Amino acid sequence: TRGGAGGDGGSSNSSGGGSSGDLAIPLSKYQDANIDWKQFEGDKINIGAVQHPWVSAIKPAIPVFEELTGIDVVWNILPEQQFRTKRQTDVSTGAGQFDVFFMDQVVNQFRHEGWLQPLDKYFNDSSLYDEGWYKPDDLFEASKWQCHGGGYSDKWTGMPITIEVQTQFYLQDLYDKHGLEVAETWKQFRENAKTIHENESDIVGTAGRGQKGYGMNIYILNTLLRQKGTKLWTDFPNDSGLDSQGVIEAAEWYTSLLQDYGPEGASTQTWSDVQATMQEGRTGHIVADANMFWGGLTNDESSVADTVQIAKVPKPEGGELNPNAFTWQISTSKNAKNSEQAFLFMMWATSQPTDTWMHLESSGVFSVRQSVWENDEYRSKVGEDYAQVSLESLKEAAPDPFDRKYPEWGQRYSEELQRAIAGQKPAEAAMKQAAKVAEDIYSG
Amino acid sequence: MASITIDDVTKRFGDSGNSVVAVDDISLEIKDGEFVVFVGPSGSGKSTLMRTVAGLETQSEGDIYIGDALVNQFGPRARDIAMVFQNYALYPNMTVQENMSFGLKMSTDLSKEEIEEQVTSAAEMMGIGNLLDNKPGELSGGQQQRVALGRAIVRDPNVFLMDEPLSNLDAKLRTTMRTEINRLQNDLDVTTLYVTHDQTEAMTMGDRLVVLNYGELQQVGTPLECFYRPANQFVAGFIGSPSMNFFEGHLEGGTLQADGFDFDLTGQMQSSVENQNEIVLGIRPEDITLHERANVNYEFEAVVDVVEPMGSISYVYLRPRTQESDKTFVVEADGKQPITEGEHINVKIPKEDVHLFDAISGETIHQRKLDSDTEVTLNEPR
Amino acid sequence: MASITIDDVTKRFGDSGNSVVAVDDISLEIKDGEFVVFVGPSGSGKSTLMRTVAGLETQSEGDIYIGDALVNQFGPRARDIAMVFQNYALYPNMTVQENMSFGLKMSTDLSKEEIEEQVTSAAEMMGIGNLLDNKPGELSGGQQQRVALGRAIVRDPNVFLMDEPLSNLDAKLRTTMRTEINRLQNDLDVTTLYVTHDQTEAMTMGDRLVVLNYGELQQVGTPLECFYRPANQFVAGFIGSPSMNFFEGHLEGGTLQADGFDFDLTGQMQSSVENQNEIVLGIRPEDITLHERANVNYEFEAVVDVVEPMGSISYVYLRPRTQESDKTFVVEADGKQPITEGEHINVKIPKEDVHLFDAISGETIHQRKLDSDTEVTLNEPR
Amino acid sequence: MSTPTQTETTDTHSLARLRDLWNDYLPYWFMAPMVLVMMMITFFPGAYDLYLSLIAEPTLNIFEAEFVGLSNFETAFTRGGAFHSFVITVTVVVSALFLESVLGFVLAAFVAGVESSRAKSFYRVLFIIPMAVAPVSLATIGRIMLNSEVGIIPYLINTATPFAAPAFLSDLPLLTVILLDTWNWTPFMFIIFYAGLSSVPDTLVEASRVDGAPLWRRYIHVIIPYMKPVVFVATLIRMIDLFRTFGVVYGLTQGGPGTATQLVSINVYEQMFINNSPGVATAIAVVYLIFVIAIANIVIAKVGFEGVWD
Amino acid sequence: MAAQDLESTTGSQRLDKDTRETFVKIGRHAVLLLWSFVVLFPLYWLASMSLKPPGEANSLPPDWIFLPTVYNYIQLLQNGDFIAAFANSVIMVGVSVILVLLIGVPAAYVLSRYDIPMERDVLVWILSSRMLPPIAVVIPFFVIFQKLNLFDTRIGMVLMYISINLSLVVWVMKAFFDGIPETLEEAARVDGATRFQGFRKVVLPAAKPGIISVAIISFIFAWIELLFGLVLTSFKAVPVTLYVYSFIGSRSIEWGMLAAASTAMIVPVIIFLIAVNKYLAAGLSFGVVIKE
Ligand SMILES: Nc1ncnc2c1ncn2[C@@H]1O[C@H](COP(=O)(O)OP(=O)(O)OP(=O)(O)O)[C@@H](O)[C@H]1O
Ligand SMILES: Nc1ncnc2c1ncn2[C@@H]1O[C@H](COP(=O)(O)OP(=O)(O)OP(=O)(O)O)[C@@H](O)[C@H]1O
Ligand SMILES: [Mg+2]
Ligand SMILES: [Mg+2]
Repeated sequence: TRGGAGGDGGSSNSSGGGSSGDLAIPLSKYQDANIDWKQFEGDKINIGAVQHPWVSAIKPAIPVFEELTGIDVVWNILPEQQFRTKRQTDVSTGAGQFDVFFMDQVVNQFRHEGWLQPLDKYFNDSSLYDEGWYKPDDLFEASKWQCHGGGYSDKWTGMPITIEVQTQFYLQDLYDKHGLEVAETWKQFRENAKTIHENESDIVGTAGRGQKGYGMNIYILNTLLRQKGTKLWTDFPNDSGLDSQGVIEAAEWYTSLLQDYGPEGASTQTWSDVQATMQEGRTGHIVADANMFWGGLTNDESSVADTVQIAKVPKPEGGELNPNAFTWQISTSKNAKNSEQAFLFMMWATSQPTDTWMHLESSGVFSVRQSVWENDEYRSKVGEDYAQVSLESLKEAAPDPFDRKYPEWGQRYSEELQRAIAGQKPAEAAMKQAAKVAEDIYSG
Repeated sequence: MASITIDDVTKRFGDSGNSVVAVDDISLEIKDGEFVVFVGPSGSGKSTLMRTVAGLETQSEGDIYIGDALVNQFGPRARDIAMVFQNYALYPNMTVQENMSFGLKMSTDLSKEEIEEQVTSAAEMMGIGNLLDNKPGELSGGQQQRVALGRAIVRDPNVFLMDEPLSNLDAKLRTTMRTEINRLQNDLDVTTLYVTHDQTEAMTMGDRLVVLNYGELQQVGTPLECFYRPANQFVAGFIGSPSMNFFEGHLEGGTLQADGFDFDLTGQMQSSVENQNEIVLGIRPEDITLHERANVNYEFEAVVDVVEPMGSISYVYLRPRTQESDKTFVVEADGKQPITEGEHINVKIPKEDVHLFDAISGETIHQRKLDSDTEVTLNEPR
Repeated sequence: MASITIDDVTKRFGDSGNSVVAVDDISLEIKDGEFVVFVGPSGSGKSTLMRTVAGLETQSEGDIYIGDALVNQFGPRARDIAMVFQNYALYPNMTVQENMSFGLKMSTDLSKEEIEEQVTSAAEMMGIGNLLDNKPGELSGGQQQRVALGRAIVRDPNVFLMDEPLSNLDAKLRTTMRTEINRLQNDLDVTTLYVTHDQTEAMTMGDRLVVLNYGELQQVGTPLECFYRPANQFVAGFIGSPSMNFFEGHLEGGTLQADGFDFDLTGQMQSSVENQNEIVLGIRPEDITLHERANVNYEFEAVVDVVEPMGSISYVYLRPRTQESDKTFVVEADGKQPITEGEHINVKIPKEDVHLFDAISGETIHQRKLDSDTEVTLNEPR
Repeated sequence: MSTPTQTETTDTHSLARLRDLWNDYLPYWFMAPMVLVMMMITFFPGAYDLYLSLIAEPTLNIFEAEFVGLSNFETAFTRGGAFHSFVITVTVVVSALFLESVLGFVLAAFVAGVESSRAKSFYRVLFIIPMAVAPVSLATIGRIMLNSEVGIIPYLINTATPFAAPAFLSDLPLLTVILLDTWNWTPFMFIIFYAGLSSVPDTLVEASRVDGAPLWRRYIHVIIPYMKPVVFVATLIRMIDLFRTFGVVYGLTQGGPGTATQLVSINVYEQMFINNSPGVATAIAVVYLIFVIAIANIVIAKVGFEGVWD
Repeated sequence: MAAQDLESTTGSQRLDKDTRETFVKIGRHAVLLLWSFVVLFPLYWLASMSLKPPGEANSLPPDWIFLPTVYNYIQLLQNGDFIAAFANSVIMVGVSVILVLLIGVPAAYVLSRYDIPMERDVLVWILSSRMLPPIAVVIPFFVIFQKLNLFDTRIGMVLMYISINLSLVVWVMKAFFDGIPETLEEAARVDGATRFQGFRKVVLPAAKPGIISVAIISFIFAWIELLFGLVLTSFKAVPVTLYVYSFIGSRSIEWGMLAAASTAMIVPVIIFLIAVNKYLAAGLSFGVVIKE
């Protein structure tokens, strides 16, 4: 699951002087491109990365890039929360240490502060970019959309490296035992959860993220509310839409699901609790969470590896399937010292040869390229179920729009949702309060 | 108030390997209301024994009873004692007033006013009445010692333990305090153990003296008993100041051949001696007489080494003229008697004042004579 | 070695509002190599004066010179002194050996071996040779005090300051130590200031005595001077043990009318008296004589209150039979003289031994007589 | 031998002069490095925070800065929830400080009273260890141990006791935070109190025993007053540290559920690193600094820190 | 009081005392054992997580008995970066503890012994350095570190560690020095020691329990410090704390590795504790040394 050597550490992996025969990917795959790879030979780029499987998947291929461009790659890998702190310090003080860094929900915040550097300039530089070779259309729409400021920008804010999409997980043996069908609708799902919850002594019906945080409970709820036909910011920045009927229903459903059939203290569960609960076989389902859990649920950490199944997330009766998806993009800042070199790296890393190699030969399971998901070799490697469910979900996926104050109001919105899950207030009141706060934040 | 029984008590410090025996198998019975004075050289175990009685040290062996109760397992609080520590052990963060009240607050139900009254009157009596609000750090050594004493005497315990409570006071104050302690002890009739290095205190304050050396009991008796009837050479030498003079000698047919002179034993002495040959003759400085002019009665001629004038008396340090070593002995002479250093003088050792000791065991062989009156009072406690 | 000049030194403690004057405008010259003994009641400022000389307290007023140098601004280190603290102040974390070596290590360039040798021999001399590896916490009070003393005497400083260095030692050890200190001081010829409460030490050790009371200088002189020629009633009462007896009285035509008896003044006395009327008669306990049988010479009849047997002597506390108050006076009587409590006895006050003091100022009006020999030696330092 | 002046003046040896210089100005030499470091770590960050709290957008160029007066402070107390987090923080500080001080002292006293020196050493080492567990480890492992479904602690409560385990993090968040902090930081109090206890002279304890004081009164009247400076300092420092507690609580609850455990430091963190409002973050920090300095001053004035020998 | 009175009182006192004494003893042991359990259980759990084979870390009912595997530790040991950061931390933290004692202890001594103008304000000022949440000061520090070229240097980190511990050292040591009677230094000065020698040879040894306790605390504070290490370093001076968290991934937590690394982080602290343990206990009894 976690790949590669933890942490940053040292400089590049280039052992230097190795012949191209030792390289993971033959250089020829890149040399077709009409790009001047060698123009920054001898430079060095500094990558600020999150402790993410992508890093371990790509690391063995880094010598390829170094060989190809003559640019040294230096990693700075941190756990997510620590990374955010570090990234913010770096950009807000103009230090510009990172030439490339992971970018997430704060994309528009950063863009608005003027910290991010749009990439279009480089896309338009013919010595740096060859559209024919890069095949941007192979990238999922959802990830491209997120790389344009999540719909708030018409410029490239970064390039997508990973995408994860929500799926549901369930335990086949329990389904067999209780004669259940895979749920396609919320109602079915709730009933399945009920059956398991009430008939099993040590197993709860379902588990789901309840903890506050903009990547936590609302990441799930946002899917559900979209399925109800509503969306965040029905009228940006005047009407958040959070007090609309659809949102309230979605919130009520999710809240009561967790309260009735979720674990005790569901309101404080993060993805890791949810995952651990499932791994231990203490829950019948995960209602909707990252498809990337698959690895953790089927490896030797898991006690349910041989019975866990993956399926698309349920939807309301008559609603649409559009699961939430999240793309990590990599961006460069205004103050970065080697933005062009950075762009070369981004492009190389997200290019088809590299991405394909990462998924076929390395440990990737999060490709942003449709072609990879359709690749038979890959599908048989990760399993047909996983690939098919992921692919279908990805095609339908609708990521969250991260407006520039999303972190701030999202935090408050998730607090309200957490209160509702904790039973401290009704979902409706919570959502109304959230709506008010969100709108205040923009007006104040 | 209670009797104290110390039964075969031994106290060792340190681990069994290299332990120090501070108190060595001591047994002692102290009657209810008795005033017992402990004396002995520095390091002889007085404080240790006292602290063991207090329950501050646990004896390695033996039992301690207060009244009829075996108190081995009791802490100081249960033993209900008051103690003056040799090192005072005042509470540095409390004022004199608080230091002195503390014990009363802890061990009695007296009201604040009663406590204050008692403390104030005790402090006045000891001349520290105006220092009640001072911290111990602001007091002179003697004032601190008086606080330590005051802290004990305001209480009304089963037992008083006083470890050199007057050592840092001037002579006058010491006299006053001595009287006060005795008065108090008489009034309250509290069993009291008292350590002192002061000969006057040792001789005058206690009903009985307990003499210790190297943790061992040397003699228990009234002060006069210990003075006039020392059980051994150690006690003889320890009690009385200046010390008794000792002359070692070899017995040769009724004559003690000491270094520098011969001394003829009386018949009674000879009969006591039995068959020891190595004998020590002891005589107190105040019993020896010095004579300018030769006289049939004197024993030998001596050279004056040093004269220490002491006011009404002088201490004269002498050496027998024919002595080989340069050991001196002391004579207490009249202060107005003109004696100059280097002078030759005749020394008389009155036969009736002589003690004889076994040179090897130190046991007393022969005690001095006393007139019958004194003889009678010897065993009477003060 | 150096002389010490104390020039109008005053030391106040506390803030100006409620300050305590511990040393009150004292001036004193101490010659190079002199041995000066400080005496005075507890709290009279002896330690404070000594600490001021050491540089541990800064005087509020006045100057201190060591040799010719004004040392007001100097710390103890620059003054090059060695001191025995009244409270020992041993280093708790160091062994006896280390405690005693510390000063040598700090103030000399001696090699390790030399230091060890000196320390060992000093420790042997003081009977703590076998305790060198112990920590102070494992020592008895007297042993601690000897370490404190040893720490000072191993050094070879300009000045020795010793604050009651022998107070917790037994009589025998004290005698030995006294001699050792004197020997050492003679050998090194170090100027020495010595505080003691012990009359014997005060009388025998020093070249001069300095008597303090309430921080004020009372008298400076040789011990015998202070004893026989006290400058005032305080000194007369303070020096000598037991204290001089004082009888207050009213002068009526050459006769002192005291409470309980009359005393006829000699002509010489009368001429000294001038026109004071309120007079105090002082006489030392050892000068009064007691007589069983009536005799022309005795002054008055007295009742025996208490008899304190002290071995060779006894202290007899008496009250003039016709006295109104119950004040007693003390007489030093022969220990073998049979005196019982309650007995009536005749008291003689020899005219030549009498001191007279002004009852109001305390100044001496008339000093006792001395034979001419003693008279001569009074001013000679020991 | 010489008189002191001669020693002083003939000592013209330069090394000796240097040594004198060292000793004569000892307090200055002793203080200087500390003062230097302190200036470095207080003045600039303090000024910087104050500056940030007064401007609209963070900029390092003071001439470009747009000063907005106290508006950041206003935001802090309206939208920023500063007041709420002050209240939460004070609650945590008061209860955790109480628990940790009492427990720390009791443990220190009890361990000091253990006879066997081996057992003593064992306790001494063991009781300090919780402090050495890194905050995020503690929070992460703590979360999983407290997890209602897979956590060992609810499991043990449910199986080994007649009680049903509560959902610690969602139903008792504040209590859980306080208890975990107590587990984590009682060692701090323990170790300082223990060292303080071991410098109380035996003779004082002996004197109080002889004076008839029962155990607890010995502590109240003699031992604690004697070690008052140490007790005071440990408590004050722990209080100040508690006021800025962050790592464990953030890892455990992120201030939730809702804002039930939203400590000031978490609030500052969110304002700074999530909301990207350094102005509001530093405004909270500044108000808070003044608040804590005021508390510290009051405590110092009320309790004082003079030693027993003063 | 008559003898029989005493007998009866001591008799009853004896009963009282016997029961009370046993009560106190049992109570004390009960409390100590209970707390030992409270302390040990999470630690045991942490260690057992690190020794369990994958998949068993969180299984319930717990595998009380399991075949321990050192797999996680071997992984850790083979992780060159982790080992390097570990060593780096040991060095930086060790040096910082020595330095903070060298800077703080003398200053505390001066604050305890000399009359300092505005002493209270100086002390509060010192204390104020730990009043702001680190979150609020990390950015200013980042700015200075960039300017002074201290960013990502060991010297910079050592400085940071000094700054987080200095106020603690000064305050706690002042309190301990306040508890040491001045007579000891007086004796040293009379013995010919300079003020410095008096401080070093006499006062410092007497303050040993205090010094050791602040050394332990400073060590731990620096050792578990995260935020400054995170923001102020990137490669060369990275402390080990950051590595421990590297096992908390985006979508998975490696429980075994996290537990192993967390356990490994406790080890130097335990070693340090055992090394200084005996000094912590070395209380001094001033009472026998000075009469007061
Ligand atoms: N630090 C202080 N603060 C206030 N007063 C003090 C201080 N030190 C001493 N004194 C007072 O000064 C006076 C003289 O004290 P000092 O210690 O010099 O007496 P002393 O002659 O040595 O007495 P002793 O024989 O009892 O040791 C005493 O009354 C004492 O209370
Ligand atoms: N804690 C201890 N550890 C080791 N030895 C000790 C300890 N306490 C006392 N001793 C030793 O025990 C012996 C007796 O000591 P104690 O204090 O009883 O003597 P003391 O008769 O009171 O002497 P002093 O008259 O000097 O006070 C001494 O030799 C001393 O060194
Ligand atoms: Mg003793
Ligand atoms: Mg004194």
